[in-house]
Amino acid sequence: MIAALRSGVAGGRLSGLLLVALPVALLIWLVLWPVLQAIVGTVYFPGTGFSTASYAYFFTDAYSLRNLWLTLWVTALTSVLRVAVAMPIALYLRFRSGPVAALVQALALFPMFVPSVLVAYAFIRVLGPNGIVDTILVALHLPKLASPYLTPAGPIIGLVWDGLPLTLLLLLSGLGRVSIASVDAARDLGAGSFTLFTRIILPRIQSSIIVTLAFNVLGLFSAFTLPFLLGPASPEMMGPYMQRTFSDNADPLNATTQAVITFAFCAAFGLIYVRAIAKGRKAPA
Amino acid sequence: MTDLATLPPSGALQAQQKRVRRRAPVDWTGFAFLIGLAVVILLPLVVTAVWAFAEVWRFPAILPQRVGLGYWQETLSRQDVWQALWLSLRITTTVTVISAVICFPAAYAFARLDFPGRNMLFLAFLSVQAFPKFGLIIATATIFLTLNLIGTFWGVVLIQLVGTLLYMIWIPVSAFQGVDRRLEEAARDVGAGPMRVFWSITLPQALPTLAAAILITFVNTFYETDAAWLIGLPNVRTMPMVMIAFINNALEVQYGAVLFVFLWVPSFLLMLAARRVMGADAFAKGLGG
Amino acid sequence: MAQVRLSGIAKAFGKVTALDAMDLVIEDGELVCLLGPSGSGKSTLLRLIGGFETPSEGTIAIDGVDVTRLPPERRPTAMVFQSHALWSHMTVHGNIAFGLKLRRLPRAEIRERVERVLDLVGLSGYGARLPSQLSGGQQQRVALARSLVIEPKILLLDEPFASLDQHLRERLRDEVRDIQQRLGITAVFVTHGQDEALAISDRIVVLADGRMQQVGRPGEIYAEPKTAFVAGFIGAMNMLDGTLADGEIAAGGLKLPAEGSGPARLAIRPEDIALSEPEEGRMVTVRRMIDFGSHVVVDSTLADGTHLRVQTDKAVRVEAGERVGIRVERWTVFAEGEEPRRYRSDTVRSFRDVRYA
Amino acid sequence: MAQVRLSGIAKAFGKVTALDAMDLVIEDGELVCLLGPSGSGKSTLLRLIGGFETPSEGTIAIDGVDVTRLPPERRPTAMVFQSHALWSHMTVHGNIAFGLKLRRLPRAEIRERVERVLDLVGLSGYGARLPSQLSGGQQQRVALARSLVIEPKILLLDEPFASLDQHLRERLRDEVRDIQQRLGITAVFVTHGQDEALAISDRIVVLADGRMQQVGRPGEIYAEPKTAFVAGFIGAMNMLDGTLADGEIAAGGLKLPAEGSGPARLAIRPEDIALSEPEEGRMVTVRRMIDFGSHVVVDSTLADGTHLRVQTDKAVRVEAGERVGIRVERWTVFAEGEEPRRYRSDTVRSFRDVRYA
Amino acid sequence: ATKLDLYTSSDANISDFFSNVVKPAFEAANPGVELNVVIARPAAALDAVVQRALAALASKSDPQLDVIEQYEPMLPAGGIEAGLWTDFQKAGLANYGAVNKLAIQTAYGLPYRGSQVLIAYDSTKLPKDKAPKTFADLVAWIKANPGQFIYNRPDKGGSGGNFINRVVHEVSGRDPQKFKVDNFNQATADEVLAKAWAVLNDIAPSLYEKGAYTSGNSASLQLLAQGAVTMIPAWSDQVLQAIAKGVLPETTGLVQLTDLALCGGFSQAVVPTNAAHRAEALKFADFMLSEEMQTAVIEKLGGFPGVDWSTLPQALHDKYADVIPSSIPTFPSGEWTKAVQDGWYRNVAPNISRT
Ligand SMILES: Nc1ncnc2c1ncn2[C@@H]1O[C@H](COP(=O)(O)OP(=O)(O)OP(=O)(O)O)[C@@H](O)[C@H]1O
Ligand SMILES: Nc1ncnc2c1ncn2[C@@H]1O[C@H](COP(=O)(O)OP(=O)(O)OP(=O)(O)O)[C@@H](O)[C@H]1O
Ligand SMILES: [Mg+2]
Ligand SMILES: [Mg+2]
Repeated sequence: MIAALRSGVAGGRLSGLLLVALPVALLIWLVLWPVLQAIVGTVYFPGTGFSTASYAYFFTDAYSLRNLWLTLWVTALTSVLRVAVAMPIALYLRFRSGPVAALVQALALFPMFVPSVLVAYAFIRVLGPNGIVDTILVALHLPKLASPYLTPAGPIIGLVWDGLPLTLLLLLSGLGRVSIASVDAARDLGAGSFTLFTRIILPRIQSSIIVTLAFNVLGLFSAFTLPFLLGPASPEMMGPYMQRTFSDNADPLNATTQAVITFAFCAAFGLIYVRAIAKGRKAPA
Repeated sequence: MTDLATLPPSGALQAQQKRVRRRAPVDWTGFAFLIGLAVVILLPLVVTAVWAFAEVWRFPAILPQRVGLGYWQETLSRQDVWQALWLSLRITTTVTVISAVICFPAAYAFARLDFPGRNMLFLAFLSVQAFPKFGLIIATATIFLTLNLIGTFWGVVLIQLVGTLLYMIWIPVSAFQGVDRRLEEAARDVGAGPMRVFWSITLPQALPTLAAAILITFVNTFYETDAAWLIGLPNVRTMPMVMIAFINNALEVQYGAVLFVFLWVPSFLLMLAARRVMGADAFAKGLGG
Repeated sequence: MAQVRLSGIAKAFGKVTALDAMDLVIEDGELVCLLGPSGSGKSTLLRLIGGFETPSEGTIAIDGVDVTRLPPERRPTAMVFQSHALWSHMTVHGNIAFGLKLRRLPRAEIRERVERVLDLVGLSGYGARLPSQLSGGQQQRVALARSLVIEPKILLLDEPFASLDQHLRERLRDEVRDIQQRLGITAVFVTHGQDEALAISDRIVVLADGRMQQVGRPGEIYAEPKTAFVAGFIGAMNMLDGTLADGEIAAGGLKLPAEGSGPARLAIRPEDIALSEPEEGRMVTVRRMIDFGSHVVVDSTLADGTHLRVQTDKAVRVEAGERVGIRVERWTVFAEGEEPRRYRSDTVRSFRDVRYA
Repeated sequence: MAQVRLSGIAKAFGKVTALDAMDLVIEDGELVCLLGPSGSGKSTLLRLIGGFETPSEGTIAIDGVDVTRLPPERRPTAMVFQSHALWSHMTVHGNIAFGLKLRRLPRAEIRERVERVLDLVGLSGYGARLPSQLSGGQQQRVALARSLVIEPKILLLDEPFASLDQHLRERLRDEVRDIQQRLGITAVFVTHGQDEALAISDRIVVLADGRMQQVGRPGEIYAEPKTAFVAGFIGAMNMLDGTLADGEIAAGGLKLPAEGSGPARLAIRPEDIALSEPEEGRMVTVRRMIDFGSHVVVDSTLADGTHLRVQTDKAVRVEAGERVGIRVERWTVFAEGEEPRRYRSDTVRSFRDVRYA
Repeated sequence: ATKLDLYTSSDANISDFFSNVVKPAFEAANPGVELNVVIARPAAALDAVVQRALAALASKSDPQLDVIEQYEPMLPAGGIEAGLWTDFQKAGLANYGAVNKLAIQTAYGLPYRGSQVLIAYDSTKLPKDKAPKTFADLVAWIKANPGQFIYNRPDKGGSGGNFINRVVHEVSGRDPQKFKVDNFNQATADEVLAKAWAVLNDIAPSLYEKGAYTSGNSASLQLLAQGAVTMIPAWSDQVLQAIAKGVLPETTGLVQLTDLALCGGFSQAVVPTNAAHRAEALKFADFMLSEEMQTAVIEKLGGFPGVDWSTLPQALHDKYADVIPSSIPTFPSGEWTKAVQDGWYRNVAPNISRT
């Protein structure tokens, strides 16, 4: 029971804790505790004591670093691309309405309902070697496309497709805080669309963009399916790399180390997210 | 007193002017986006749909060389596909309902109450997404083994429930924060206790955004496989598990295509339901932007 | 600096006709108020002039040039929004300078003009603040400065002070009027406060349901409303349903001389009713006396229970339940399909009236 | 039906003291307005009475019972919020019936009471609509009905009509007053419209910076403000800085009899200045004449440029630039640390004044 | 009925074989036992299940796992030491004696079927008589036809892995016997593998997309089916079935290298010691070695028997004489495979020249 709604009332503290108890317990039991175990497991070895050797190995192993670097790179590029693709759509949806806009919105949100395996699968059918795009090009007597399948571009395209809806929604929510009146005011003073975007809209949704990027990063960093199915064998993204280290190399220690490092990066971005939200909440709409 | 001032003559002057009705400007930008998205989003889906009916389709034919319903029959007559679909729906519904029941009040507490460790606990939910799943596998498996949850319906529900925590806490929190406090105060004012206020006022008011959270949870849970593999096998086989089995290592792409098209139906229904219950902003508001 | 001519303007949003068949000329240097109930199309009209909407019919000309199809950024107008719409990520200076920067003026000039306009709106020294560090009234003044600094020919104001408190609102409206006069620009001001409209406008346009009801000087509109709607909308008014017959109108137990026959509405301003010795005229019963300090309003009932508001001198004191006499000095009769007819009783006018009338 | 007694109430939010040392008794059946500038603590006071905040100091008693620690649902109060705070997911009927359902009344009775209160606020037949299908004024009336239906002993209204247009606001405020009188409940009304406060309250509490400035009947507060702040805040007022010396106050070129010495503020209501023959009194220059229909305000300047507002009869006409004489009939002098002193010139009073004064 | 949980992460033809052929036969032979064929794809899912079994061993609980049709018994790390897998030599299977000795790599895995990697190619683009017959021919062909050959990642499905193993054999004197489960030696490995990487890196630029590698057997077959490449290494059973199903056109050609065949492999079934139905699981293992099942492996699956040909009827032997290779070269699992796989990722895969 909620004993009191008001903050500062003695009952509020207890009831607050009670209300969050179940999910928090679940979290601690099945996530935080295992995470802690995993982290401890990489630095403390019964019998031999503390050692950070696995981390030292990771950060000196050129191959691992290269994978990490690729992951960062793909993550960054994909996030930026998602924002770049979603931004015009979001702008359009924010400032227009009508049946066309409704359709655009429905289409742009559809990938949310397509699981990533199917994305990979459809992708190979379309952009893969001799896929439908090639077929059409050949039918038109044009040269075939250099297929992005199995190249670094493959997972990026797939991930952009897959992540479009969430990015769009996040940006839309940011744009919701840009009042139409403030845009009208700028147009009134003579601002063209470009100035409008860079000088009025962009500064207002800065925090939303950071939020969007950080949320994207969280999901992308340990992405597995799309990089594995569409990407090149090497360098690998952290997702497939961890899996391979764990299963095929039968090397749980290093796999867990990789996981902890991934976690550290995600946590850092999580913090950025939190900060951006805090900042966005403070700023008046 | 003065007489009535005569109106400016402009009215009389323009009275004879013809009424020329302008057409509303055409939304060209919209059409451009529509076409762009149709190609990017729909083409892969349509191609897959065609594959579902193709029995032989080899490059460089634009259309399949042989079409038929053979794969449909083969896929849909398989007992395990239907079982898996049914099971998946059951698991997903269960997870979503439980998640809503335990998370919404918690989200409310995060949004409105002040208690020790509030911010820290709130942040901790990020770790659900931030730590790679397989890192947790052994620990989770150990925990579940001792509880005899391996291979059981409830085991899968439990593990997937954990996966829903982030969205089901974070999105509702901002939904609740978005509910005007005065609505709650007005209810207390006419005599409603806190619990009643939550159920009668806050919850329905936040509904569009909560619906967004539920939808995301439902979709994500439905398509979740990692946790389902770990805990579900050998007895619990969900739809995406069957699907991946078909797609991943099968030679015939058609099985996957058929299932893909088959799953469009629920996706479209969800999509429609989603549009009815909430606007895009409701979704988005939930994500804290 | 500019004349605005609207010819046959209509605007429909889907099935809703927000404005219909508007013909209006706003003269150079004039301040025109748009007045009307909510949803009557005031904002729509303003946005049409500003270029934020395109009319479904008709044309808009500024100084004789057809601007109907020009986007806002290419019209010599500047709009002050109800929500002030300041850009919260820019300082006051940045907000005001924005329009000038777009015009690529030299820095020094921008600085100078911003200073000048800040001075004009009484905010010198506030340039470095962020909008969030200003009070509501100051924010509105910044919005005004932002519009003024680009020296628009036409200033459009959409209920700029609606959210402010009465004191502030009065002060700001006087400021706007002063500035507009000083710069000699044309201004269109939307409001739903009648006092505001009466206080600052050269002419008032009364809108209802997307149509113009009356256009005229404030006093004129107040004193000589052309329709019963305008009569009821502008200022306090007793509106009584009555019947015309035998050179009299009978309404709510009140009989006053009037021509014509058939049903009609009797309109009497509260201040056009004088209290008198009971025996002297018609009787009313006092329900309540409201002391506004500067004047007193007596809420009373006629014989048949109809309410009648009487406004009198601040020194008057009456008790609820007391019966007092009234003398109606001026009244207007609105009969369906006819011009309103105005009447006055021949009362003696005091010294001052004679001197200043 | 209830008396509210606030004793030594103070409320601080962190470092901000929103209210300080409030002692106030609101009598049974009284309608009290809280008036004050933005941020003066009006809403805070109301929310303390309603139980939405707990005072940092002091106690609140209703009918002698200490309710300081009771939550809102257990106090006999009902609040009407500025934003009406209707529950958009319920129909009008649902909104109003909610409080009754909580009291587990039988269905038939709920239906009947909702009907009755809908009738009271003039919305019979609107029960099945959603709030979004009503106009702003109708929504406010539903909010009022929702509060009234539970038959509170004390009705709290926090700027309930601030967002509505003038006409609607006036109508609703009269309705609220009527209903309150009819049901005989105690009401506390927050507003920042002085006219509103003057029009409906039995007593007005003027707040500034979290402190009570003055409590009194409307006319009293208007006519006899106790501080310069109240004088300037309630109603239009000319406030001039001046100096007392030799039995006179000299301010802005104006000299009027007054006692004392040293700096002081001279307060004159616009309607306490009469225009007169130029030779007869002091001279002012007309800047602008504002015709409000029912009266005329002349904005003028004194010899040294100080503005002076003069309110006169509606029939008066003057031109900008004209020089006219004025006669000040009443004035008040506020000197630091002293009680205000009020003066009046001995002018002849007209027949009506004598009769009704 | 006792439910025996049999896991497989192999390609669809294998799981279909178990569902459609083995299951009815086994259940007929063992009334009261139900064979539950559990598909755990991708392989990572099976890894999760095995981890689970190891954890179950520690906590003495039911792993919900009785048999895995094919799993690397060397995995998971520490599994054998912990006693996770049943030692078949000591399990007392009646048919264990018949098992092809060459196929046995460790006592913890039961090689019940074999298969070999072939070269599959599109005979419309490459006439049958021009198909490469030796490793040198193959390399020459790859280089002469850039972009037309692809093999999959060594750890994903095996056809690519065995192509790589063949390279290792090539650079070490074409002697499969040099590599045994228990003779791993880092120094030799470094030396031999370095040479193998050189060969693979040499052909990499001539591969599809100048060095792309598919993520599985099926993905390679699909590229061949799409006509995107001309030649791939492929499992014999899988490619035959693909042709039969029409996934690959009739014109698909198959060829085996004659100087040394590409490696084959034997699927190793494993049974955890803590399986709830270990007795039935062992019965099943024995059943898989029976003549009936071994014949089915050959006839229905197109694979090789796990038992010595000599223990099978002569008629069968005669019938399949053409496809029975004289010997199937194999490559040992465990350390050697790990070295090859991880080494490949580190040394070959990254050298993709994108210009
Ligand atoms: N963008 C729009 N889409 C659809 N209808 C609109 C739109 N803008 C205005 N309307 C409709 O047009 C009519 C006139 O609206 P407008 O905003 O001009 O009224 P207003 O006089 O400014 O009212 P208010 O005093 O409430 O601001 C209303 O019925 C309104 O609902
Ligand atoms: N919850 C709160 N937390 C912190 N400060 C508050 C809070 N509520 C009110 N205050 C502060 O207390 C003071 C009084 O606020 P209050 O809302 O009572 O003013 P008000 O008279 O109602 O003003 P307005 O006319 O603008 O509504 C203000 O300075 C305000 O900033
Ligand atoms: Mg408007
Ligand atoms: Mg307030």
